[in-house]
Amino acid sequence: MGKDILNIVIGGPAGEGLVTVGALLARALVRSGYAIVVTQSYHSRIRGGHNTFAIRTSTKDTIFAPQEPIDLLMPFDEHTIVLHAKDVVRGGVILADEACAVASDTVVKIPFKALAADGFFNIAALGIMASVIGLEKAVAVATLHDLFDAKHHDVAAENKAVLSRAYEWAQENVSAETIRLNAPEHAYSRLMMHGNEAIALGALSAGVKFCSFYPMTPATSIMLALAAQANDMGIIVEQAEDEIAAINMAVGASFAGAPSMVATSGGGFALMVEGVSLAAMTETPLVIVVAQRPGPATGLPTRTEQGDLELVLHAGHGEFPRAIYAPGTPEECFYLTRRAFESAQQFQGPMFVLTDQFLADSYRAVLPFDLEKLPSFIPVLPSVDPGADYRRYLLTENGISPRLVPGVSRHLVVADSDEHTDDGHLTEDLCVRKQMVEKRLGKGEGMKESTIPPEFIGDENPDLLFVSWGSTKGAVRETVAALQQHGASCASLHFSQVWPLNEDQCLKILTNAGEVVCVEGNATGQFARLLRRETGFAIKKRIARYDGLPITPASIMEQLPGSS
Amino acid sequence: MGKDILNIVIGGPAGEGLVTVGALLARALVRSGYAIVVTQSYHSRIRGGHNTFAIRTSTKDTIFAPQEPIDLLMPFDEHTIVLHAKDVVRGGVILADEACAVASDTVVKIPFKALAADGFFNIAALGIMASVIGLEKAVAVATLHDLFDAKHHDVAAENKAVLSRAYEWAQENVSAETIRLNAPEHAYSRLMMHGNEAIALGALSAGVKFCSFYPMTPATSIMLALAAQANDMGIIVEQAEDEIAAINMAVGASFAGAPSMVATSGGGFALMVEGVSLAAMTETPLVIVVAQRPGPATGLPTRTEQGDLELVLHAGHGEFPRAIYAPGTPEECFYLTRRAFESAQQFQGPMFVLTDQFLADSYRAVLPFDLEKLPSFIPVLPSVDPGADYRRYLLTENGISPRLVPGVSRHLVVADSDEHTDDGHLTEDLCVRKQMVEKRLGKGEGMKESTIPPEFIGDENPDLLFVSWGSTKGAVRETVAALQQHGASCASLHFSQVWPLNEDQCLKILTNAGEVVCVEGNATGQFARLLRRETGFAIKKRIARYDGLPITPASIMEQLPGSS
Amino acid sequence: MSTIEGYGIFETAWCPGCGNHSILPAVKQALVACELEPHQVLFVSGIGQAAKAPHYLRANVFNGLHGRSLPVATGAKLANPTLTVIVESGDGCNYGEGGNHFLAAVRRNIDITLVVHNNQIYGLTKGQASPTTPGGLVTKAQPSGVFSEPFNPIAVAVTMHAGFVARAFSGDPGHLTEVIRQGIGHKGFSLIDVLQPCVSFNKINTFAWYKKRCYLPASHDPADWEAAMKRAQEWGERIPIGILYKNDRPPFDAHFSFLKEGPLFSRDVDKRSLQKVLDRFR
Amino acid sequence: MSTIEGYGIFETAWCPGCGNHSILPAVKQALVACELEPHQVLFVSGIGQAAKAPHYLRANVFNGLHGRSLPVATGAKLANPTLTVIVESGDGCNYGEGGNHFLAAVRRNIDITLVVHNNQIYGLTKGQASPTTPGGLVTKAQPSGVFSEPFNPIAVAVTMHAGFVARAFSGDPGHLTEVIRQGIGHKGFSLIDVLQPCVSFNKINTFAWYKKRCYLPASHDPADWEAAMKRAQEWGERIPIGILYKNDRPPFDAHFSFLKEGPLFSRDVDKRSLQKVLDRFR
Ligand SMILES: Cc1ncc(C[n+]2csc(CCOP(=O)(O)OP(=O)(O)O)c2C)c(N)n1
Ligand SMILES: Cc1ncc(C[n+]2csc(CCOP(=O)(O)OP(=O)(O)O)c2C)c(N)n1
Ligand code: SF4
Ligand code: SF4
Ligand SMILES: [Mg+2]
Ligand SMILES: [Mg+2]
Repeated sequence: MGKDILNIVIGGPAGEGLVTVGALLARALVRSGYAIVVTQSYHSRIRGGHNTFAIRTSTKDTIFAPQEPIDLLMPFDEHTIVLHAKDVVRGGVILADEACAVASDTVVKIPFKALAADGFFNIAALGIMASVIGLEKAVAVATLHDLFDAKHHDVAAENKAVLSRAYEWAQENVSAETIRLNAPEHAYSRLMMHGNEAIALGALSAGVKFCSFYPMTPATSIMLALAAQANDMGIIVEQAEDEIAAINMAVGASFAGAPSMVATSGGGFALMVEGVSLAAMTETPLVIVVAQRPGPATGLPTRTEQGDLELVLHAGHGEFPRAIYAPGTPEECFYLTRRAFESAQQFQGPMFVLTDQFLADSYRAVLPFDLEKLPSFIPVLPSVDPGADYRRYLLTENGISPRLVPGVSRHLVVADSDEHTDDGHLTEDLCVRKQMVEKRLGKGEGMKESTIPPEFIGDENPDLLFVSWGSTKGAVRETVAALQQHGASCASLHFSQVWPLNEDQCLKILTNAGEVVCVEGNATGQFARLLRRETGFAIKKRIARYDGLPITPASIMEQLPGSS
Repeated sequence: MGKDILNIVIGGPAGEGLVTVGALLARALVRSGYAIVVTQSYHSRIRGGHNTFAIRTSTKDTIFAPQEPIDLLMPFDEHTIVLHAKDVVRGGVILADEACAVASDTVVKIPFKALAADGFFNIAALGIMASVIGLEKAVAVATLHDLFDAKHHDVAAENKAVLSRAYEWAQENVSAETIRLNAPEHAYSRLMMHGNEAIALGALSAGVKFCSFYPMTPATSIMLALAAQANDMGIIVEQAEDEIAAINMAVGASFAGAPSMVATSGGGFALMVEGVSLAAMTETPLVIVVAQRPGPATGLPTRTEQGDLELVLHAGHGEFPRAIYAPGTPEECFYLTRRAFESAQQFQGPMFVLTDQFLADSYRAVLPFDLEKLPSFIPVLPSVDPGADYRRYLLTENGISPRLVPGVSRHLVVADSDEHTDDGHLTEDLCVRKQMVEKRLGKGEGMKESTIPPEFIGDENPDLLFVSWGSTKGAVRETVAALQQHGASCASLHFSQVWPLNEDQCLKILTNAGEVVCVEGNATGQFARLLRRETGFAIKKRIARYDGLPITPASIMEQLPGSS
Repeated sequence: MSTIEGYGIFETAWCPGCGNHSILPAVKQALVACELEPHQVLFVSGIGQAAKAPHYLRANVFNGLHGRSLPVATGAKLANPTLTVIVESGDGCNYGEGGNHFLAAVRRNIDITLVVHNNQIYGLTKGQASPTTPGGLVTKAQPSGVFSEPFNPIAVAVTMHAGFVARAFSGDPGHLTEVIRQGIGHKGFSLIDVLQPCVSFNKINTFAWYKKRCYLPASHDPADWEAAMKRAQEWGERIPIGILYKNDRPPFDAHFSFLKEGPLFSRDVDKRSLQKVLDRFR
Repeated sequence: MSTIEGYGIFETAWCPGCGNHSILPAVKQALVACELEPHQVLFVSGIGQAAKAPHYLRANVFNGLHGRSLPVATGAKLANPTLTVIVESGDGCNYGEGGNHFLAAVRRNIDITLVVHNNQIYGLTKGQASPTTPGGLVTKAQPSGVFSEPFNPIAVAVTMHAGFVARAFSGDPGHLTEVIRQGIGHKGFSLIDVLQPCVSFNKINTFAWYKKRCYLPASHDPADWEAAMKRAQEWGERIPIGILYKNDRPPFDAHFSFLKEGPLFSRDVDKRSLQKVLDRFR
């Protein structure tokens, strides 16, 4: 009997092909029909250090979070064994090089030198792993083929030979039934993507036409994914001279009609704060992705945290409405990015997607999106001609004014960062000021009405209710399932939109629960206090993590009231 | 019988000496022993437009806020009469030029052309006003002398002649008993200064040595006041290339031992957000003054608002403690700026002074500060030698580590914006990370213990309790006094420090009151919701102003529950 | 048809006697000379006295943040290259707060005409030093005089091989109009630094001061980089005006072949291409 | 006494073969040559691979934000002019994110030595184009190649009459040491642009590429601005290194006479002067 769930950790220094191999193995798993949850942990350096690429995989679609215990450890150096051997479960396997000095019954020695020439060690590792967990060789070869053949003709053949040799060697020499995967439940045809790729794809499907950015981990890969498709999709992806330029460029492009997006992390976003306010005042649609990492300042640039919720909620001087979407899976990254474009177009202002390093880098198996069914949000001329006297900021019931694009008709489009009259020109008329404040804030009502309700999963009126938001979704979901299995009355209330909050959507659930625990990847409990501010409901127990690693079911259980 | 309180409004286009004359008259009043509350209202332009300089003055120290009804209107053009005549009270006077076409029994015609040559109109106006309200001529002449004699020798004599001529003319030709001031209650010797000057003086007394800024209304005058004294005081006041440079320079200077300050307004502060986070991470003392004006974006650059509380509270990515002081008078500007320097030094991080255009520009009569009694906050070497193994970020009980200045001893001082070990060097050790987060946030406890309690004035357990913060202090205080005179049970709870909030200092008072009303110069009720977040107390009734003008007792009364 | 009347006449908030008053009609006249109609033109500005200019004519306008007009203009131009994009703002806006964007715009050679109202002072905030303020000038913010060397925008632009570099003087509106016309006509980044007296705050660089010094070099070949570099260093008793340097580097938008098919907003998502993109994630 | 040992030896996080490995000892050696001890020196850096350098020696260090080292260094130098202040950071830090501060530092002539590790790429963020990346270079962020003209820091600094402008090559550490020594010795702003191969992300500007091209001009007078300007334009088959330009503009701190009395923190508030200031408000 094989396994239904395996946790595979590949560890070692940066620059030795660890991520390549991890991604190849993950892809082979997805193509074979398995579910995956990838967790990438790396240092802020290019070579050396200690990185891990962890693939939790399952025959069923019941895994949503990383886990700590390791079934299969693939060390690229001895240091990895030293660090992680203690986490290898009974029956687990460490696939170490035969030269390795560590002796333990979990260690299986592999003659890597014999199997692969210098520089191909990682491909040999792929072959061994694929073999021992029971993937078909053809699938592994095909992923390798797709990655290398187009770009690296020269090494493609050698790669395949090494893979094949290692796979066969393991078939003959390694018997590790304890880490062999059962056949997957469904023969899905799924895509493999991480959170950031899903954001990029969501944006493309929504009709994004202009993206500007300044590189910053962990947001950069969104823009790299877009840049790779830019020519094919006819979009512009421009690296700006700084983050201030990035957001102002995007505002300019959006003003001129191109659905626009920027992506950055906390420190870069800090520089965009004035631009956020500009987008709000000029009522220019804009999607801003903030991929969180631990601060303050440079902090831990390659790790994860949920520490910038309050910053994103209050960024920008002056008062204006906004919406903040906080995806919890790559699927949500896709759909909520689309939703952000939709809101930006509908409410004409800055809208946010708040993710973090864990989700950004976390590969998953994703059901293909049905593109035909998904509308885009490219502005079109209003069906009704605004007439000779076009007023960009016409006062309306819901605060939404007719938006035209400059240069398309004879109507002149005037936008101003100063307070302005309804034709966009600057004014010092304090009565107009008051009207315009109310107009802008009035749009917040509409946003609030369309807030995505939090997802409630579990027992009605539970003894224990978890509140969570964003990337902790999977960890909380698994925790609830586990606790329920042990007979607990338990549920989760997960927010994928964290602003505006609508108390009608949550207050009853909160007050009907026994104990309420807020799970957040930050130290001060930002969402918990926001919830209190908006609903009056004070959450007394918090589960917090702020050491740079993602919240996992185990880390929740550890801090759970009553756990030892 | 003369008057105890007068409201004098000088109005007209910019660039004709209106502010000069207003300030001269205000100074003459202060020197004569009167109290004043000045309100300046101006457009974002250099010449033209319509500006007012309003001086509310009193024989007693019982005025704290502006008022709308005008006793004496001094129009520099006819437009001013058109705009303000309706606000002139019965018995009030408009001192118009004889060429003025407006006929009304409040208009007193003045032969300005005969009294003053071109360009001296404003000085003639000063003479007339001083005369009709009953100031001594010598006092008026002396203020003029002090202003002009040093700098503008050429025009000084002519100025004095015009002043004298106008004063005498009015003595003979104008009898306006209704606007003649009674003698002041005390013969005080007071200083005259506006909020921004008081901030500058507070900083100087605290030992500020380095100030950097990028010009931005209404913060610029703080830096101009400092620059004017820079050589005498041996401090550096540097105009930076942008706000990002300003805050980073100040951080650098502070790191090297100079107590440092920056001052800006919302849009400029938006650009400093990353720098705030840097000061927090490197634990560098820094005082940041934010002088609010209405946003979003450029908004109304010369008007007032209390719209940036939430931005200032949450500025900076990542989590760290801070204190925010919100002065309500020039005296508080002085003392709270000092307090900000004290906190910055004690807790080693960014501390805020949150003011606004109204207070920034509001001249008042201020009792001289006793400098001898006021300590400064220049860093001194710790009395205990840290020993060979100096650790800048040593973990301590209260989170406060021994701070040394580089280059002063052989101890090396290392600071890093990345997460760091206790010696300041960057680390990716996630256990250290956790300790450092807790160390930094731990300092917040000490800050909270030293939070200045809100000021409670009025009846115990009142039927009606006003909650307010910052520059609305005076308006609320006068409102309470007025309502009490009419027999109402009424009080005010005013916050001069808005973060950290300490629920022990306010929750009881809030729950013991009948109706609670929060008075704020913004549209969304930022302080009210912060209070709810921190104490759970939800304030249902808000009095808000967001048209760019300051909150006044009349504007409060208008919105009061039950007022028509 | 493009007419001067089409660009309208509006009341301004500038001081009487300010150099800005002559730049405004020159800009309008240049647009008419280029046969551009108001709806074909987008003005982008920042914050300052100069930056108010676009409010005083009829056109599309984006009046953004202090110092950030070039990025906004860059985004708008890339989104719709059929727009004629003109940035009008002050010396503080473009060389101070926006210094980094100035360098980037030159490097990109984005097809924008940048008209800098260079009064060598921060006007709207009441007279602090700008990057071009002469050393030693005393202001309320610099009571001991300015210590930094003034920024020479012409020299830096020429050094960096900017597409089109010109200087003009608001006191010579005919020449100014012609320079702006050529700047708009130039395909690529055009810097037009316009010397503009500020009667309220700059008592050194007055109309008379400029008038006495500005001259149009008799023979100057703007294609000659070395000659331009020499001219760019002239500042003092004599100040050269005119088109000082010019080249034909391709404008930034030319690098995006798909832009030839029209503005970005005019095309919906190509779902077939997108499906192919998705398939790359299998 | 200043010794090379005094500056310590530390493990680095740089890639094997990276040019940074040779810059580090050159900096240390220059400090020893200047007879400076670790506590007399303050290193300020930003974020990037280059910016990690100060962690690998013993000295006072302020490792701040990406792009913002020059303002921090400026503040620190003014607060305590007795400190020798050295900024070490990358091309992205100084010419990209920090471009505006670069211009301002040159204009101020603040007495700081700026050592730019110019690998013509963003190293730490994995190989996007930097402002000095050659046109056309393909990266993951620029899959169609870089469209902007590269920034020429030497040319811009010379144009702006920076105090001290030099170029060096990490592959010639002896020369590099000497240039840094002179840069530290120079009173005023010193730019030292160090060509540094990035073995991981810049496959064009390799050690061999630089080695073949870098040369020390036989006779070059750094006092000759025009000659410097010519040298500054040389880039291609031959790349001049060495001190290319130098002048003796007064350093920024010299404008503040009270700084001669010692660092700012060393003096408490002069209450008599402050009382006089207060009296001005009567
Ligand atoms: C971020 C930011 N900082 C500062 C300001 C304040 N501000 C407005 S205009 C201006 C200077 C204007 O100078 P310049 O660009 O030369 O224009 P001028 O008024 O001289 O025409 C400044 C500093 C602002 N609006 N925004
Ligand atoms: C405000 C901000 N934006 C972006 C980043 C991400 N970032 C870190 S290093 C770097 C580029 C480094 O390039 P360079 O300065 O040339 O240094 P190198 O690594 O090449 O030595 C960037 C963009 C950041 N830390 N902060
Ligand atoms: S302040 Fe100067 S630049 Fe501004 S309008 Fe007046 S004269 Fe012109
Ligand atoms: S990435 Fe490049 S610059 Fe960074 S350490 Fe490696 S070789 Fe050096
Ligand atoms: Mg200017
Ligand atoms: Mg670099």
